[in-house]
Amino acid sequence: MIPERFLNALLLGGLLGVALLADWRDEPFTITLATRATILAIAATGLNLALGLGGLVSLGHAVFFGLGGYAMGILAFHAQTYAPVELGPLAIEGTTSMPLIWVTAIAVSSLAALVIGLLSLRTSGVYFIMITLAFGQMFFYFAVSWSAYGGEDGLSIYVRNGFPGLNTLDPIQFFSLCFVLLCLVLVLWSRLARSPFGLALNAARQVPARVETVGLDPKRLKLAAFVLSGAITGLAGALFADLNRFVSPSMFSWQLSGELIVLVILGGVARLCGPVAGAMLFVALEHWLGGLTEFWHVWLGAILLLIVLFAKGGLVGLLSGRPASHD
Amino acid sequence: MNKLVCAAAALALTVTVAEAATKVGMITTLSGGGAGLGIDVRDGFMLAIKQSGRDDIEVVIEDDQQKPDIAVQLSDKMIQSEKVDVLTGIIWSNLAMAVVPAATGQGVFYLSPNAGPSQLAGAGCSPLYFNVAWQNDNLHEAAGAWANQTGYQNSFILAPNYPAGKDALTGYKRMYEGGLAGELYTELGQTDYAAEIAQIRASGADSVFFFLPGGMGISFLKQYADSGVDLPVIGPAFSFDQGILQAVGAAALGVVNTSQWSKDIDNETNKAFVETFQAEYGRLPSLYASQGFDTANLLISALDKAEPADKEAFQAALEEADFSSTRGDFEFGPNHHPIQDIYAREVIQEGDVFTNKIIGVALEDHADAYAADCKM
Amino acid sequence: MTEPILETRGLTKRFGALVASDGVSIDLRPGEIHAVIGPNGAGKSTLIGQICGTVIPDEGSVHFQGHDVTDETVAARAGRGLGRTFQVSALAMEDTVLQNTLLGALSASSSPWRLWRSVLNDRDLVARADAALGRVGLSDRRATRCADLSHGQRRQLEVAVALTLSPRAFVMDEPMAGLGAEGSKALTAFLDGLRDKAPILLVEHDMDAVFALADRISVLAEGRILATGTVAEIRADPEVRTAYLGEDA
Amino acid sequence: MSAVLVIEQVLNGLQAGVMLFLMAAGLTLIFGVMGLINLAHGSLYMVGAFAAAAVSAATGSFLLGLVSALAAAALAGAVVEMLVIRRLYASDHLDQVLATFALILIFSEGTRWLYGSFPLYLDIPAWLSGPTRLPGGILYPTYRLALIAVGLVVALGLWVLIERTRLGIRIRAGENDREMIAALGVDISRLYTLIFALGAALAGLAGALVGAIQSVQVGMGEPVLILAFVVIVIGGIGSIRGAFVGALLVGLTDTLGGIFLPELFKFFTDPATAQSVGASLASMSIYILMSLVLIWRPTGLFGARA
Repeated sequence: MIPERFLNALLLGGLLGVALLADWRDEPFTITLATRATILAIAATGLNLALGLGGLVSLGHAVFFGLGGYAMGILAFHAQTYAPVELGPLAIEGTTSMPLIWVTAIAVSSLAALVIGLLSLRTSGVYFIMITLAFGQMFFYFAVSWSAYGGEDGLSIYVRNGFPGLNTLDPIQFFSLCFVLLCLVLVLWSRLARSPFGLALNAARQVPARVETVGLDPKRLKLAAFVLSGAITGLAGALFADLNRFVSPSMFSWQLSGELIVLVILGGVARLCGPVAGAMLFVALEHWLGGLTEFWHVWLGAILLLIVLFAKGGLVGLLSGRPASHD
Repeated sequence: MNKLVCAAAALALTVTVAEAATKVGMITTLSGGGAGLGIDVRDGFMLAIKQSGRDDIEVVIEDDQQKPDIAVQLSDKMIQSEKVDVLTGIIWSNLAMAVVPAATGQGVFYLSPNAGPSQLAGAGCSPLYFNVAWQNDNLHEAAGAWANQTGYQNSFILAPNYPAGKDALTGYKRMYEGGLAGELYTELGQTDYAAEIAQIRASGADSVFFFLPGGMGISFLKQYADSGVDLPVIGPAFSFDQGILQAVGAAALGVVNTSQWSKDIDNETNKAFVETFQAEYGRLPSLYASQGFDTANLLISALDKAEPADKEAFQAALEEADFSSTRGDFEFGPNHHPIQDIYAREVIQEGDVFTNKIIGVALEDHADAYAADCKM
Repeated sequence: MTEPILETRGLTKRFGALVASDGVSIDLRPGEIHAVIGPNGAGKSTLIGQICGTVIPDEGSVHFQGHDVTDETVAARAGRGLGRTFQVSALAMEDTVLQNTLLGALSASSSPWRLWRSVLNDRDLVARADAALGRVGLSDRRATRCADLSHGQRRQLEVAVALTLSPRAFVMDEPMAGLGAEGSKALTAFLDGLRDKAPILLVEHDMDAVFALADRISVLAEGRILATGTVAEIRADPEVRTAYLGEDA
Repeated sequence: MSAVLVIEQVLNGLQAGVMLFLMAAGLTLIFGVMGLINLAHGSLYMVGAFAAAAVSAATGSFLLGLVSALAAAALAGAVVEMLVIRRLYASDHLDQVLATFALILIFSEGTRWLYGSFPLYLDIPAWLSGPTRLPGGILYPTYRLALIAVGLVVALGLWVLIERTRLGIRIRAGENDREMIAALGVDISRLYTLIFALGAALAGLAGALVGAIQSVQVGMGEPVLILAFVVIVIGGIGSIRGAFVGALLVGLTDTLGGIFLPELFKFFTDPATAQSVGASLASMSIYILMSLVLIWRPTGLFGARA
């Protein structure tokens, strides 16, 4: 059994190592895969905040992923066409600067998370799962029929957006950027988990009645977690869109929300590097099984099933020998 | 591009062609609900490669799962790792829009065996992009033209509420000269059309035009046939294709659909194609299979003349379209989209099998409406 | 007579046809332990719920330190210094004893909205939690996971969490429940010393503890207060003996 | 817009509603009794449709197809329950969501493996095809009338089953108190398998009935699954009555929204915009309905108060 702290280092080191090795051997596609895993890990770490610490099973996190994606798509599209975004009296210039796009993505998705969270947190349990799903579907159908930005076809951005001092079109440079962001998000997550807020949130997940009797409002704690969670997933969405240089309503689909949950559980709920492990395994399986057989979904399904039934605590739980910290 | 340069390029290349194999990347949909189309394109394509007997063409095939992000990822892989010379295979317009501009931007040829979004035919056209099937509007335009020829005065038209659906209705209206009894956008992926059929019944239309690809069309036709509304129906070939026609069954009999290909087009290439496809795969070829087959033959014809590494020469070779198409006459317009006849077909039953029969030509030597916007 | 710290006036709560509270007026004065006893189904839980804010009364009001808190949330009442312990332990079972205690401490001393600094690095907070643990005698278990505690220890922890809030009044829901004779005795002694810090409204089944601790007793039956008085008065009340103690008058 | 058209649309909404009810009833029963979220319920719908199509094609009998749909879905349900689902009762919702999500992948691609990627043929029997003239001169497809009838009969049957039979007593007991029912000497794991198979059979029946007028293809269960979840959440999870009301609400909202919203918008904007905006709003309408219901009553219309 491997201590979890060491395992975390191993996972992150492994991810970085794969990308560096691929760069050295000139296999840019492997770097792209590593970047994909990195970005999905950021998105899932966001979800892990709501789901792992706050106990909020959101089947609508694709909303924030998609909003981040569209924040990138719309800003870059307007920069591409040199027409400002018209918001009533306000006209905002498009941009191809990643930091600006990230700020927008985070702002928009936090705002959406605030509204969705306020409404959804009136419910709990299965109802919460379903109301978040409903919001996801609303955004999905809206995006499908929003013809100004491509509707179902989505939006193609021909050149990856820029970051000062980097050539983002170089796979390894873009990977490094995403990897640094992943590390920052992980640091934030672990600080949060140990902070007074994390302590209160953790208690709010387990015994809301207790949290109330010490004078705290569990709903407000959960709402704050949901907003932070949405913001992180939104950032990942912007990166994902930049990786593909493309956004489409499929970023809002409920399957994507499901996949994010899969990533978290696969790796280990409420574990710092659970989402990282989950994303790496998922991308590897997708790539490797997809190459083996046309019917690879069957095998992916079987593997997921085995993990749920026999490896509680996910991959990180399995490897660190510590069973689920909670379920 | 003039002939002289082209010939010179071809000459120069004969030296190296012997050992250089051409690598083709095929990104298509092989899993999930839309897999039937991708499988047909792949099978048609591979049949042509096999028949050519060439062993210097290597085809790498990957499944895009009908997801744009996967398609982009695969195209990155094929371009960056596999170093393919030519990409092909994408079925869906939204996936094509995600992949094609970036691929041609990186200097890779793309031959489209199915999708033909208007952006790529107009302002977004590229010298490296060739569409071997149709521009998305073509079959709908033909349906509009056929409606005129038949004398329809008052059509009810419907399509899903997404860009291709809007293009479809626009395409129909571009050619159609009569009035409209109604115009409806349905939900994407909708399975029940009772409400729409009731509106058709109440509208006083004399004909119905619909574009509902895949399962949507099957549902619509079955429900329409059962509703007691007996207005003539016209649509593009997608809902009457060999692959899904068996699932629609008798409900489709007599429906007119427009297509640039049909298994009874009378030419040697097509006859041989239908026969060998059936022998090889044990089923009748579909529209998509014919498009895959034609795409491969176009590629082979160009490879006979030039190497993809010499972009100008290869582009010129592709532009010539010097292959015998299953559709008979075939040539490219200035925007690298087909100029071709589009037929009206009727669904008939041959023994146990439902299939199509040509009843006339809807549009002759038809090009698309966007060519003028293309500046290459 | 001193001003009561906690007071209910005519609390009435109906669930359909059942009247769970029927005009309950009760008060808690500084320095006393006021016990509420009554048979199962008498409406004790509903009363506690209304006092603490989880149950909204149909009629009547709740006053705490002179303020009408009837419309305030649980959290707001807790913020005013109303400390509660639960009948069935409401503790974060996956967390350690210290973490559970810190939860109370952080809401009392600082803001829970600090997102960055580790809670364990906050010396004031930890000192406060440790002090509370020390008072209930759980210091040596501070790193134990709550799920691994014995039943009695969980009851002690409940009290410790309430203590960290430095409450102005305690509402305790059957703190002796499930404790053995030894445990009850120890907790009784502890609560006895607590009344000088803050008065206790004690809902309890354990009559030995009630008679040992209570300054006053209220008897609740079918939602109504049958009698309120000193231990001796209640012992002597014939109505109480009939209704509650089940003895013939 | 004529009265005839409105009545016809209401019938359409009703028909969509009762078919949704068949899906939702099983889903809500399984949740109410076993506390399980079953995302794979849509796969059982697909199994029913495929079984009906295969058997109808082989025997030429639609009724035999229906019977085999019931049998195949019940069997698939029982097998899945015994192999996988029963290990999930004690797990939290998260594990259930993931495990049944995995089952969807297995069912969908497994079916494609067996039957290929092309849709199958399943048509309504000759004796139910064509329209019937209703009072008031409304032409309405006979088969859809039959669907409404079947749906109502099944709803009535379920009500009788749960309110009037021994099995129903056990089911209701199981909803309230698992330990009590075990104490009564009922073999709880057999009861659970039975309930799961019952729910599966209902889904399979819905798949076969609807498959005859739609497309029998891989992935057909997922959109219905989402709708069925919307239904049981609106109705209140665990409540059969709620599922019935919810199904009709969703069926009517979906059908009428698609028709009347574009008409409504024509009062405010030009027809093309109205058509497009109305259609977009119509596809969101049931989700909007669901969130409004949940915001108003967080446990659905007939759900137990939290």
